[in-house]
Amino acid sequence: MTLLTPVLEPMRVAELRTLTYREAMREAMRDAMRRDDRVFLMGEDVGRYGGCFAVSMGLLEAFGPQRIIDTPLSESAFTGAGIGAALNGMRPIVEVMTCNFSLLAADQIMNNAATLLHMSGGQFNVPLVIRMSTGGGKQLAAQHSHSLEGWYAHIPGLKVIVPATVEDAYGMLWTALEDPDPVLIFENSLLYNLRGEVPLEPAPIDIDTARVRRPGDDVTIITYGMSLHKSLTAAETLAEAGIEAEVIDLRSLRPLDDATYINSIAKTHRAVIVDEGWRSGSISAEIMARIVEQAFYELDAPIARVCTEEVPLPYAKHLEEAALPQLEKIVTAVKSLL
Amino acid sequence: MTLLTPVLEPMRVAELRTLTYREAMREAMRDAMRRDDRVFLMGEDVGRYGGCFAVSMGLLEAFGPQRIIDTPLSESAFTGAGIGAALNGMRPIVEVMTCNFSLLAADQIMNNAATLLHMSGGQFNVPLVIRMSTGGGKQLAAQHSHSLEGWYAHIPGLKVIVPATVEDAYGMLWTALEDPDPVLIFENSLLYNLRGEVPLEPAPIDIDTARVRRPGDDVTIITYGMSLHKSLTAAETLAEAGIEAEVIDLRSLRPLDDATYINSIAKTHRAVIVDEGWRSGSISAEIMARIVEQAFYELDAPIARVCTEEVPLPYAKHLEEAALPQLEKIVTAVKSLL
Amino acid sequence: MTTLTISAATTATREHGLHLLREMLRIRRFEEKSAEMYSASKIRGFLHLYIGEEAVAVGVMEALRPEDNILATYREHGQALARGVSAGSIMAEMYGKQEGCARGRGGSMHLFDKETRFFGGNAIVGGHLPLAVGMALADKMRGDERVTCIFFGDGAVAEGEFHESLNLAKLWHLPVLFVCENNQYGMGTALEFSHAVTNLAKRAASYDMPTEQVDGMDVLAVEEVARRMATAVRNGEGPHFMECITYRFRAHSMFDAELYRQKTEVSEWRQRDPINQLMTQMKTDGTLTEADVTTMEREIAQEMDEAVAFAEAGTWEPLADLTRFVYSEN
Amino acid sequence: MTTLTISAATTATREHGLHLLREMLRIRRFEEKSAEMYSASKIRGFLHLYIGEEAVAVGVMEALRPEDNILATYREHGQALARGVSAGSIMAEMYGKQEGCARGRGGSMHLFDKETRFFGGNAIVGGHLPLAVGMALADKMRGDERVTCIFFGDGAVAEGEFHESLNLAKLWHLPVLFVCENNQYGMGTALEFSHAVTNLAKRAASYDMPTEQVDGMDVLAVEEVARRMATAVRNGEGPHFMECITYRFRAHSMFDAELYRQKTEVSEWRQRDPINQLMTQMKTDGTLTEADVTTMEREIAQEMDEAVAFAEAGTWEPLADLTRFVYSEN
Ligand SMILES: Cc1ncc(C[n+]2csc(CCOP(=O)(O)OP(=O)(O)O)c2C)c(N)n1
Ligand SMILES: Cc1ncc(C[n+]2csc(CCOP(=O)(O)OP(=O)(O)O)c2C)c(N)n1
Ligand SMILES: [Mg+2]
Ligand SMILES: [Mg+2]
Repeated sequence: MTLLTPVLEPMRVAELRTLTYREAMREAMRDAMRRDDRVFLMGEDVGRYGGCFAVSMGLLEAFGPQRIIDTPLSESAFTGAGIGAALNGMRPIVEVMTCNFSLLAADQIMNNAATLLHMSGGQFNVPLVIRMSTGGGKQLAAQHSHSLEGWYAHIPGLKVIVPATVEDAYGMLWTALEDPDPVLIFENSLLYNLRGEVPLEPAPIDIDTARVRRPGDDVTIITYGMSLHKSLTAAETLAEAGIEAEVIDLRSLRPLDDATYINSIAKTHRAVIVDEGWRSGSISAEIMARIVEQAFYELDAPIARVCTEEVPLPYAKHLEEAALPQLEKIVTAVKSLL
Repeated sequence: MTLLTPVLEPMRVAELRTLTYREAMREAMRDAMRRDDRVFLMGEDVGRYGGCFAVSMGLLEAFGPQRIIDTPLSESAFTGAGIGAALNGMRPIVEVMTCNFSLLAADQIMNNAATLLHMSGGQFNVPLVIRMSTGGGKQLAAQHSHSLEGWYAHIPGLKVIVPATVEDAYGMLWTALEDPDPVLIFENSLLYNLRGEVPLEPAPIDIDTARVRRPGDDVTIITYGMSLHKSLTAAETLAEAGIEAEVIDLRSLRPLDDATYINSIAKTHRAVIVDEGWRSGSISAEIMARIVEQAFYELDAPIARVCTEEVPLPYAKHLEEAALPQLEKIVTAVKSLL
Repeated sequence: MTTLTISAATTATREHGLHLLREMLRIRRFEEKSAEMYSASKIRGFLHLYIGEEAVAVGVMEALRPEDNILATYREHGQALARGVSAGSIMAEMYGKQEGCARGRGGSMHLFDKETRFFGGNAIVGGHLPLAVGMALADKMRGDERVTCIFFGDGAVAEGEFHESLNLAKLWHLPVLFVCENNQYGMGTALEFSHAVTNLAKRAASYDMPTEQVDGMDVLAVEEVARRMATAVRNGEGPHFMECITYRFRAHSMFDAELYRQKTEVSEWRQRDPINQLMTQMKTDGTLTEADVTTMEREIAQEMDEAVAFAEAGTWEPLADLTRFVYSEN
Repeated sequence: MTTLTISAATTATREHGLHLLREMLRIRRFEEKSAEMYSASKIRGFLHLYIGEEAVAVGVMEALRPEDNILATYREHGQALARGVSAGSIMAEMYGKQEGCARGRGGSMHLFDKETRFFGGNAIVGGHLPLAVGMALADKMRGDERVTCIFFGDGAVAEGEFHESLNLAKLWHLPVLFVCENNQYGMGTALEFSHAVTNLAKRAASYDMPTEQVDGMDVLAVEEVARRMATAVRNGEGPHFMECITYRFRAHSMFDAELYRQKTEVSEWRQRDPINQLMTQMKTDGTLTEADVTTMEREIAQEMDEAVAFAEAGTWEPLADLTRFVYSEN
């Protein structure tokens, strides 16, 4: 997997260290817990097991079972408990192992986390971070391969962020924890082994703007998470054919930073959107809608989108691969517009 | 509320009877239970209370507690029990009082109902109908006013239907019960008192095509459910200003019948979409995306959409009204394209 | 009916008796006024009356301190009033005015008040149980000696979140006082159609949690159990559960034909009206006179009239503010 | 360790003993082969081994009839094999071949077989409990004398759906046999960190359901309880619950460093290996010879080799079929 250094802010090498995405998340949590007594981590197997993706490995030893809390299999109650603790002055991080299981907590997320501030007329905010893994690609079949970030982005009252780089994994979690309102972090599980650099003295990074990860004049590819990396590779392939794609990493799905992609389209006049949600009702559709609303007359071609096929993900490798967005599909989609 | 007779198939008056939407749903269930031993109704307060919207009033007396089953407040278990009964040869109708509470059953709906056929390689289908009320407009505030039909339409494996007329309430439930796969029926609770005509000898009506409810040449309004009625009224207002809107009732949100609205746009070259979901990630966005994909060069103007504002619905009447799509917003949206 | 482990033998001082009576009467009169305003279309949405159950909120609230946390259901006017949320701000809330205790955003089902640590007003049955667990967890982590007191109905006990929350509270030894308001029905569904085991205290006891059933029509009995349990919870003895056996005299909400219960059953329960019972007891004890009642009624009537006047005089939040309070304004 | 209400005193005929032994060994060898094929990257995704717990599936399955319904978890190779799903079709499934018992769509966690009424293979912990309630409801409505038997872990007991499903099953008096496979851990979380009350049979008993704990390492004991309970369920006596005290010898899945338990604990439990125990008992009884074992091992090895060969020879479903089985093809 390619490291995204070219487009990150320039930094002197001496000030950087290399981490995996997994380590960056872990360090972000560790530093947050050191910084702020109110921060704690709660979820299934986050403690003694070390986290199902080993993200929280070692934190139990460092902070003890009062702050690294193994929960029973009770998604609704421990997510709701996170909301309650946030209401009562803490800054909880709830880890829902995978977004597939978050459905058991959907009521807490939509009917409590997202609405309490509003229902109470602004009196009670919910400074809660819910982390969950997302995405297919590991042959885990239909109940373990959902990509629900775009789906949750429908809900007002939530923020939905999708860090795709190691630096963002660290910095966006920091900012999410300082946010007064509930933030859902979706971590594509294929990213955990991604290596990248973070500053030796890292800092929070904003959670509401998109980034141009690769500049280009011919077409805008709008994407996030795991698909960012596929899109960057696609951009390299396209460059060989003389097509310069500008690749935008959304970073946040709610709010969406319209300005960044609209500005890009004003330059390229063509857009492809790549995401891992099922096509119908995907976040791609929302972005297409906004482009039509805000930049219709800039478009020289229809907008294309590359999403997951409309099928519960099959186990068999060849079928699963065919269901997910892949390099070739992105390349083909771009070429279809030119 | 206007009765939609002009655009229904012409029938002789003697063959019709007038019912409310509520009664049509009730009669559809009654007739289905008479026709097919495998059909039964299960949900909170469907029996002794008569249904929270009085839809099932009288059915307990007619069919007894074996077939009209009052459930405890256990949304996940009784929805899952519906799936299990369907797997095991029955044709259950599960009533989830309102879509707001369906979040407690979201796991059963997405991870079981929608995936079992696929995961089992085609061996086990789930012939289940889940009925739920939807929509705001009754000052029930943030936890009781969701419109989630568009959101659920994201999920492959489900069918999502939204009958908007009395005739469809009756006929679509019939067809849904004959469908081998799970069908979610969203009933906007403001429609229950709508009066309309159904044939004395009613018949099943397809659940996968859209209908032109009002012909027009100037603009296409694509909508469904409660918004259909607002849109038809808007069309009358527009007609006074010389604008002839074609109003399309989607009837099904999954699958979407693209052909009907694409054909209409090929004629009108302009489209407005009206739905009651929150704007971001709404079904309107999906329809915009499909229009761009399939009819981009037919468009003479950007597509407009009228959705619910991005706010958990407030209790206060004036605020709630301002949050929901209304006549004037539809009229304004149409005029903005001309 | 279920046998109770507590009899209402507890005696109280005249002053305390008058206080309890006044609190219950305030709720009763407030709700009667609310029903009136509902009929006059001043209040809309769902309105769930607590009439008949006043002894529960009032008795329990006696055991709580200002620093404690309260969570309740959509049937929470009683809890809010007893907790000290003003009648005016509740009435204004139900009018949808911005002077309401939730700026008119919440309505009857979503009363909130930061000052009195009244955390709502939740309209998803059982949906607030996990919140109580988390609030108590926060207090425990900080070492704050607060009780989190949560009210919920018999219907809520069937929800999965009940099980998950009781297990968590006990497993983590959290300072929660669970108060089950068993009014015999969840909407139109009687206890026996909802629960394999209709003794709900027994249900809770299966988590090894101290539990008690109490006559929810007897405010002194409720108070006694609540005091005992709140003290234990505050002393670090972990979660406690009390089941208050009570009854709602009115319909579930303003839309309810009450087909599911017999008129005779309602009238039998009405004979055990918690307000009348306390009045009778106090009169028998010689701690209450007719004049006391008259004065109290007059004062309360005035409070309620003022509440309505406050609501009437309230203002509508500007439409421009529609999308406020979706995210914090920091 | 929990005291058991059943000792393994039950005796069995030689023939029956050999049958039980063979079934357990088939599972053991099948899973060892699976682990091998996982290392060879022939199998992917999650693979959860049942090694150590074979007595549960084998013992319970003895009590069931062809017309009964089975539901299991993602750790279900044992149940599938014991139920009669062929080793070849399971192996092919895990290879992702269309000859697999779910056409390669499901993989290890989602074995399905219509013929043997094997309804999966569910990978949402507790998610199949409501399905069992519904399947039993269907049978009860039609008057079919079937048992719905559902296997689930100790971890699942913490889920809200456990509570909701047990309550419904008892409330509606449904023919469900609940089989809790208490292997002491839900992934890396030991019983005591998941449950306020670690006696799970007691938890189930709180629904007034007949319950029993049984030594899940003793196949004859499991069989005996299962037979008694399945008969009762079939006879209309309502749902029953058995807790099988067992242990998984291997990691939770193929990705698990097993930091949460002591090696000594594992080796202690290994001494109670259900297969060895039965062998020893039968040898002591004189109903099993070394030659029997050799023959059995040879036959099973051949079955497993054939299963692998079948899987290897299997074919890939064409890509053009990708979106099949999202909706029925009627
Ligand atoms: C999760 C959920 N399901 C259904 C409803 C609809 N509903 C509102 S109140 C109620 C009955 C609740 O009964 P109980 O818990 O006993 O409280 P009570 O109303 O008797 O005070 C129901 C079914 C809801 N609000 N939330
Ligand atoms: C709802 C849900 N939450 C979390 C998981 C992840 N997970 C898979 S198995 C497991 C442990 C389950 O333990 P138990 O029920 O005891 O079964 P065992 O694996 O021990 O057989 C967990 C946490 C899941 N699959 N589903
Ligand atoms: Mg009740
Ligand atoms: Mg286990």
